[in-house]
Order: sequence, then C-alpha cells, then structure tokens
Amino acid sequence: MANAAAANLKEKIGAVFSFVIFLALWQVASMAVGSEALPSPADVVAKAQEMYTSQIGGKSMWMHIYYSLRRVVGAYLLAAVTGIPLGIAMGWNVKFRKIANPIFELLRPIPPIAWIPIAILWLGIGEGPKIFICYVGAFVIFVMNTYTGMRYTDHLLIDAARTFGATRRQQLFNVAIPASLPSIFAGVQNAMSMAWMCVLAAELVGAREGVGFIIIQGMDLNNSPMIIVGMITIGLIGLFLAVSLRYLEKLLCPWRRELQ
Amino acid sequence: MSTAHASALEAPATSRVKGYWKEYNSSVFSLLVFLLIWELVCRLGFISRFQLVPPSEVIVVMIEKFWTAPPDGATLFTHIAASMTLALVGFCAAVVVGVPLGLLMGWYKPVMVLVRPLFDAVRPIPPIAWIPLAILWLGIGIEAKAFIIWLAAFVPCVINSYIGIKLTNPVLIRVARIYGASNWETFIKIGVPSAVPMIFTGLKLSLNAAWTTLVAAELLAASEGLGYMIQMGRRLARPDIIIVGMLTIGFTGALMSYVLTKIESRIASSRRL
Amino acid sequence: MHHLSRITFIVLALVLTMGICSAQAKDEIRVSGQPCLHGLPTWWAIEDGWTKDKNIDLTYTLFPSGAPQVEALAADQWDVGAMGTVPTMMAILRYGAKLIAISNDESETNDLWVRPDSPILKTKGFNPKYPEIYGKPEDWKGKKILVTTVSTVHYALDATLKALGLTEKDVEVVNIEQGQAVTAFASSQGDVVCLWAPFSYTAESKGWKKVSSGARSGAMIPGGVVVRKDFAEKHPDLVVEWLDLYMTALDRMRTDKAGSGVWLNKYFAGYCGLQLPESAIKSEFELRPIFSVEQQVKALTAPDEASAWMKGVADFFAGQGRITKADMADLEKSNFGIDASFMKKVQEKRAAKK
Amino acid sequence: MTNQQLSENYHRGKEVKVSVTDLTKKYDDLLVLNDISFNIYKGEFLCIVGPTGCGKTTFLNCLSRFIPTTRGDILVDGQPADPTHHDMAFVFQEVSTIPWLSVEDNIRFGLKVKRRPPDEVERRTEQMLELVGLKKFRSYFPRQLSASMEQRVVIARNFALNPDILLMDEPYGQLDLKLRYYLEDELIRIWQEIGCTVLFITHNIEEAVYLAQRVLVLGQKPATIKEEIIVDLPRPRNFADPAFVKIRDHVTDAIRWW
Repeated sequence: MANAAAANLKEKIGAVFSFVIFLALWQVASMAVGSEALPSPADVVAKAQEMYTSQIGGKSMWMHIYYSLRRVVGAYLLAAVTGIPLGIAMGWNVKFRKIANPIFELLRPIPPIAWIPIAILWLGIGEGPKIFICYVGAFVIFVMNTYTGMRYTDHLLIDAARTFGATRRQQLFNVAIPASLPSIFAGVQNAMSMAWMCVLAAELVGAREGVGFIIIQGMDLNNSPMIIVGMITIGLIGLFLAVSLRYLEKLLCPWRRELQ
Repeated sequence: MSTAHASALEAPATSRVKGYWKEYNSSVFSLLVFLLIWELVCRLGFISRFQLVPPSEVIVVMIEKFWTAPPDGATLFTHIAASMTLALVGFCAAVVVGVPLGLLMGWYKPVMVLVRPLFDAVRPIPPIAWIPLAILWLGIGIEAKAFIIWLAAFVPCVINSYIGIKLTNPVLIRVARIYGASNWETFIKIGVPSAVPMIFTGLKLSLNAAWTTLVAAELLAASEGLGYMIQMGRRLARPDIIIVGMLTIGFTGALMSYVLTKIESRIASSRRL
Repeated sequence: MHHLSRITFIVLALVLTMGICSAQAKDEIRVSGQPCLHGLPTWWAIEDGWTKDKNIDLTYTLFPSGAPQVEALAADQWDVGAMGTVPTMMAILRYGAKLIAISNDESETNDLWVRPDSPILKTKGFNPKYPEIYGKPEDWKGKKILVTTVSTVHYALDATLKALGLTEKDVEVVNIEQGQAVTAFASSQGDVVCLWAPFSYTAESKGWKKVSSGARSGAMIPGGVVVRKDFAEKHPDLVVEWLDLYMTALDRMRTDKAGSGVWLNKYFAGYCGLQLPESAIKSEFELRPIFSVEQQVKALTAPDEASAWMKGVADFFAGQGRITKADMADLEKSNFGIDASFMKKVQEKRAAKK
Repeated sequence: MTNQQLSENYHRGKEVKVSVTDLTKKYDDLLVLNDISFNIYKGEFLCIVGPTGCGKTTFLNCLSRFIPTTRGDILVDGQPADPTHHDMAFVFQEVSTIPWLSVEDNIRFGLKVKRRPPDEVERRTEQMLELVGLKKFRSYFPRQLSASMEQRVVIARNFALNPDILLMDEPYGQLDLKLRYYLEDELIRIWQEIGCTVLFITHNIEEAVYLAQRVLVLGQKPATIKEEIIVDLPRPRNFADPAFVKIRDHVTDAIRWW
C-alpha cells in the first residue's frame, strides 16, 4: 500500500515535472522565434482570459463550446442508435451481411471529411451537414466494432447455448451480443474521438459558431494566441468527453478491466 | 486420353469459380442494385443532378480523368500520386518516431512518467486543429501537410506499441533475465518482438488515420492531390469531380490497407505468430 | 442495404423536417451573404427593422466563402444572395441562377501584396498602359505567389501577369485559402500574396505593400447579386421587394459613408466576428464603387458592361481549362444569366413613388 | 542404515556449488521465507517439496535474483549469485518457449545472450537437438509443436548452457501424467549425460522422490526447512518398489505434520 502511494506520488511529480519542462521549453522557444509565430504561455493565458470573458462572433466562448458539443453528441447518439444494430445485423445474419457489406465496404474507406461537399450539397449549410459529417465518422466505427465483435464471438459459446436449446433469438441476445460488448465498447471511445475530430473539420470548413470556428477566426485574424487557446479548449473538451465516457463505461460495465 | 486429362484438370477450376460465385453472388447483386437505385434516383429526378451525379456519369468522368487534366489541373494519377506521397511520408515519419516512443514508454518507467502526461495532453487535440500552427511553423510546403498527417498517424503508433510491449509475457522477460541479459537486451530481444503483432494493428490504424486526415491536410495549400481535386470540384460546382475524388480516396485507401494487411500476414506467417 | 437506406432516409427526414419547421412563415425570403460589404444590406435591413411594415420576412445565412454558398444553392437553401464573381458565374452556369444586380465593384479590393523589402517595389508602371502596377517582368519571374485559385483574385493575378507580358508558367502559383494565405505570408512563405477584402486590410496593417489589383490591371470584378431560378420564376414580386431593400442600403452606403460605416462595423464585429480597424471600414467604402439604381440598369443592359465583365472572367476560366467550351457557350447563350427586369421594376417602383 | 547415517554419508566429501545462508524474505510485514540455510552440491539433483503457497516460488525468485532478499546470502562458487556472472537456468511453470523463434533459435537464445563463441553455440545447439530428439523439427515454431515438445525445447535451451545451476519451478505441473513421466525420464537422462546441478521445486511428492537424490521439505509460511531426506535408490526408479513407497510415505508424513 505504502509502495503504491509512493509510486503514485512519483508519477504525479513526474507529470508536474514534465509539464514544467514543457512550459519552460515553450517559453524559450517563443522567445527564440518571436511571439508572432509562437506566443508565450503568458500571452496565451491572457488571451484565454479575454476570450472567456468577452464575445467572439457575437457569442461567448461557452456558447461556442455548447454548439460544438451539441453537434457531436447529437450525431454520436444517432450513430450509436443506427450503427450498433446494423453491425449486429451484419454480424449475425449471413444473408444480410452479404447484401450490406459490399455497400458498406464501398463507402467505408471514404474519410468523413471528404463527405463535406456532398453534405452541403444535400443538406445545405446549418446544422445538417455538420451533424452528418460527425455522424458518418462515428457511424462507421460503431458498425465496424460491433460487426467485428459479433464475427469473432467464440463459436463455442454459441454452440453451448444451442445445446441448452436456446432459440436463435436467445443465442443472439444472451450470448452473441454480450460476448461482443468489449469490442463494441472499444468502438464507443473511438467513435467519440472521431466525432469530435469531424465536428472540428466541419466547423473549420464553414461555420459561424463552435470551437472550430474559433480557430479559423484566429487564423483569419492572424492571431496565434487565439488559435492556441482554441486548440487547448478543444483538447480539454476532447479529454472531458473521453473521461466521461470512460466513467460511464465503468458505471455500466464494472466487469471490464482496463490496461494501465 | 488428353481430353480426359484436360477435363479432370478443369473440373476443380470451374467448381472453384462456382464456389466464388456462390460466395459472392448476393454481394455482387446487392452492389448492382445499389448502383441501379443510385442511377434511377438521379435519372428520374428524385434528386437534382447538381446534388448527385448518376454512377454512369461518375464512371465516365473517372475514366476521362485518367488522362485529362481540366478542370482541376491534373490527371487522376497525378492526384493519387501526390496524395499517396504525402500520406506515406507522414505515415512513415509517424512510424519511425511513434513506434520506438511507444515501446520505450512501455518498457522504461522514467520515459513513461515524463512523456505520458504530455502525450495525454496533446492527444485529445484533433490533428486538423493544428493546421493554422502548422502553417505558421512549417509554411505551406509538404512539411506542414505531412506534419498534420504525422500527428494523426503518430497516436495509434504510440498507443499500440505501448500496449503491445506492456502485454509481453512476463515469463519470457524472466527467461532473458535469468540468462543474465541486461534490461536493454531484454527489451530488444523479448519486448520488441513480442509487441510486433500489436504494432502491426497500430500501423493499420495509423495508415487509416493518415488517409482520413489527408483530405483535411490538402485543404491547406495544395495544387494537386485528391483533397485538392475535391476542393476544385467545389469551387467549380462540379459534383461529378467531387464524387470521383471521394471514391478515388476510398479505393486508394482501401488498397493501401489491403497491401499492409498482406505484408502483415506475410511477416506473421514467416514467424508463425 | 435496406437498413442503410432507411438510416439515410431517417437522417434526411430528420434534417429536412427541422429545416421545414423552422422555415414556415409569411412571405419568407431566405437571403445568403458573406462577411463582406455586399452582405451588409440584408442584415442591416433585418437589424434596423426595415421590413416591419412590409409583408416579407427575411432570414439571413452567412457563408464563409462562395463554394459552400453555391453548394447550398444546389440544396435549395436560399433564394437570393450576394457573392463574388466566380461563385456568381458558377451559380449561373450550373444552376441557372439570375444575375440581377451588381453589389459593388470589387476590382480594387482583389489585390496583390508583397513585403516592404520586395524587389518588385523598385519599379512602377513598367507597362505605361497600367501605370499603377509595380515591378518589371524580371522581378516577377519565378516568384512564389500565394493565391486562392479559381477565384476573382486569381483573375486579377492573371490580368496583372498579362499586363507585364508574363503567363502563369513564369511564376510559381500556390493554391491556398485566404486565411491560410495571410498566416503563411506572415510567416515568410511566398513572395506575393493575392487577397481580397477584408483580408487585404490585415495585409495593410502588417505593412505589406499593394503592387497590383484587379482595377490596376484592367480586370473588372463585379460582385454579383443573384436569385435562385425557381424563386425568380415563382416570386418575381418578392425578388423586386427585396432588391428594393438591397438598393436602399446601397444608396445609403453611397451617400452616408459615416453612418453606414457604423453599421458595417457592427456587422463585421458583432455578427461575423471580424475585428477590423476603423481605417479598414473607411477603405471599404472608398475602394468599392457602388452603383445607383440608374447605373445598375445601365450596367445590366449595356453590352459593354456587365456582360463584358462576366465574359472577361469566363474567358479567363475557359483559358485555364476550368470550364469547357460547352459551358462557355451556355454562358453566352444565357447572356451570363444577366436579368435586368428586376432592377427595372425597382426603378419603376421608385419613380411611381416620387 | 539409519537416516542419520545416510545423511552423513551423503554429505561427506561433496563439493558445494551453491550455499544459502539465513535466507529471509519479507513483503512489507509479511514474512515469507524465514532463515533458510542449506547447500547444493555440484552435480546434485535436489528437490524441494512443500505445500501450495508455502513460498516455494518466492524462494526460487530470491535465488535467481528476480527479487531482492531481505536478509541472507546466496553464494554460487563462493560468489554472490548473479545471473550476469553465473550460468543460471530456469524452467518455469508456464511454457516459456519464445514464440517468434524457431526450435533451434530457442535453444541458441541462452547461449547467445551469454555471448558464447559462435562455434560453441552451434555445437551445443546441435548436441541438444540430438539429445532431446528435435533434430527433425529444428526449423519449426513453438506454435507448431506439441506441449511435450515445447517443454523439451525449454529443457534443451537450459541444458545447452551447461549451467552452474538449473532451477526448475514445477515445470511439469500443467502436464498430463503420461507426458510427465516421459519428461521426467528425459530430464534424468539429460542430467546424467550432462551432469549439471539441478534444483527442482514441486508440490508432487512422488515426482520429488522419483527424481531427486535429496529432498528438502518446506513447512507452511513462513517457509523454513523442516526436514532433509536422502533418496538412495538406484535408477531407473520404480513407483511400486517398497523402498520407494517407504520414502514417499515418509515425505508425505513430513509434510502432513505441519
């Protein structure tokens, strides 16, 4: 116990240490190349304070964050609701797989960002295309992970269920789906980071609100502290999303152990 | 005599073809139906031809694009070559840096304690958010674009190498230790080889990430490449060019991961992993 | 398969219902615009309540640039709007949109910039026909030029090179978006950067020097005001009504520069999120000639004005291989989509009022 | 002969290879090994038996320096034990073939880590391949082998070093009976041929008596040596031999006692 606490403390000190080194290097680098190319940490903090207390493009920073989050979460839920059942169907029913897989395989390798023009062509501007882009990104991951999980379900398990006289339906709901949960959950995390990346891409290409817009503003105004504050905000939200998902996962599936 | 021989040889071949056909007929059928519906939706005017181009036209444009440069300024091959170069440069750089870093993080505690916090801090920032800084720091040449792709490909490389080496069978580590191997030697002779399968999984994810980010990277100062082609399609309001660009990205990406999978299975089978 | 199409259907249906629900109202006109001077009129009309006693309802959508604006036109997302010459041409060519007014003359705000130490600045007026262009052909040769290709500023660059007796092959053209171009040029990338306002003002504030522009190189770049084909056919009266408002704003901009400047500043800073220095706001009105209703009617009908300007741009694109001969023929057949009837009705309406 | 005499005879004139004195190991407050002292003679086959969880594995780990000892000395040829200086070998409970190396490369592994000259590496490898009868399978990978073949590879790898001491931690615990008997005979055969020092840990009394020249019985945690039994039986031994049964019962009693 004492050892573990000591190791934990050591790790924390290490983390602090590495950040201190990082900040120091940042400061030195910014002095070396000039604050134009790389603003110092202090500049960034000052800018952050200003940005979070004033309005950008007629909205506060919190509103921008809200807009981005709304898009991501909406698209993500939609993707989960549609992608997981599709993956299950593809993994379970051979006929369905043969029909759906080729089309899925045709569209799957197209990166979500490449869908942007088509999304605008079909859905115009506004929330539609942005949600659509995030949806495409998360959907593919949900389907892939669910499908992989289903396909690699241990056949022994299903055979065991069959010998107990389980119906096809019971085999699916009591054996195959629970057995593919780990793979599905791996997708849960990946799909979120993909959706988060996609919302940025969508906002970078055209939006009036959202955190991606902040970065584009920073670039258009040639204001590098603003860009960096935007990036840090994005990173923090990404982290927040990942952590809350992990927490949710622990809550829902306490049996899953994680590799440290 | 010879005819009997020939038919005996042919029989398995035809049955193999039949087998393939049986395996894939419904897939081929479903693709054809998909294309047919797509064609009809466009032809019958359910969707305006400015929003979606029928597949027949897409194919024509795609074939044309193999040797004609207008309207986007380069042939399809030029675009593919440019994009692939870019993606592979970023990908290779990510592998060269990311895999050793992940391995060292998994093996040496101090490396992990120092690097992990920074890595965790940078990781949630999507690569495309770096575009403005990439321009600022690296300009508008291939460096900035490769940097964006590098960032995208770097993360799975590190994570998978890290997990791979963490999963090294402890018994094997002890085997090396008992023979008096140093920590470094154990790392090289036991840790690294045992992480190889995970590293390969990471490489596939990496390549995928690299290719996904490509379009975003090519939004940034490019005069050729598939992302640029799509961009030109937008400026010229040419949905056919956009769709050809999208499909080409899809095909090329799928082809590249197929090649990597082949390489992997070749290496794996030579080592019987 | 069924699943997939059902999913897409659901997504589409959801989004469409969202769109329709929010769009049902009285006589609605959906207007599109950009963070630019020519986007101001509609926003101004909405904010200042010009439509209170009128039977129309304006909604305004801002687009960062022309490409998504034209894409949104394909998706029937807006009815009327103002945009640059290139998207205007694309909207006309691909979607049969009508050019009903010239928002402003953008020739001077599509400009080419260099850093103060550039050798191009040493000479001026090499070609006496274009006295305001800087540099000798030798100075320009081999320069790396950052430009958003297939755009009006690309047209201005082309005209400048022609004026110096050069072609694009003599220089290195790098395609880049406007915001990125500023960032890249600021970090010492490239030798010349081609920008349009408001990015030009950033260039100015950084001390970069203007070496040419559309106006200086004889390239006329008219900002287009367009109407969607369907809408023009179904609601010509609404188009006239809106155009009247638009012209009212333009008239104010012409006559009351200071008063309009306040609104432009509000539009930029409060709505578009662009912080511009006061001098930039002033420049907006100085550098962009704006036409009155009478001038508009003349420009739209005279063979040597709007149609000639559009033809200049179209020729440039045809020369670049961006549009085909068939496209060119289409454009000429439709007289570049120019339709003066709406502007004439505005003129009649105003005459009647007087 | 009484046990006492047997023991005295056994120890007389033998050359000490490994000497363990006062070996103690604590995990925080948990005492696992308590003051263990004994010698291992050169070329001896020594078995340690004890109930499950008595600290056998901890003991081996201390011996091979995988974990630091709390107190006490372990000397090999009068020098503190150290894998980098001494030739130690270890056969683990788990199968420890290296999956990405072929049979022959597995056997070479230890020799190469020890940086033996190449001609010696080749010679020893050939010899071991012959000895364990895997010549035909030299280029196979562990995945392609049966469990018994894998264990033979591991044994070959360890004997190839001609180690100062070979430590074996219940190596056959996971195998079925037939295989175990076969490998036990194999082990004895190789040991007799090569003649190195073996310390074999097991919880299987029969196995211990079958293999060992001498058996040490460990008591419950904290582990201490409870009894030493000399197994003075001719080889090959027979499970049904009354003398064998007598010793086996004696060891069983010794363990049951605690």
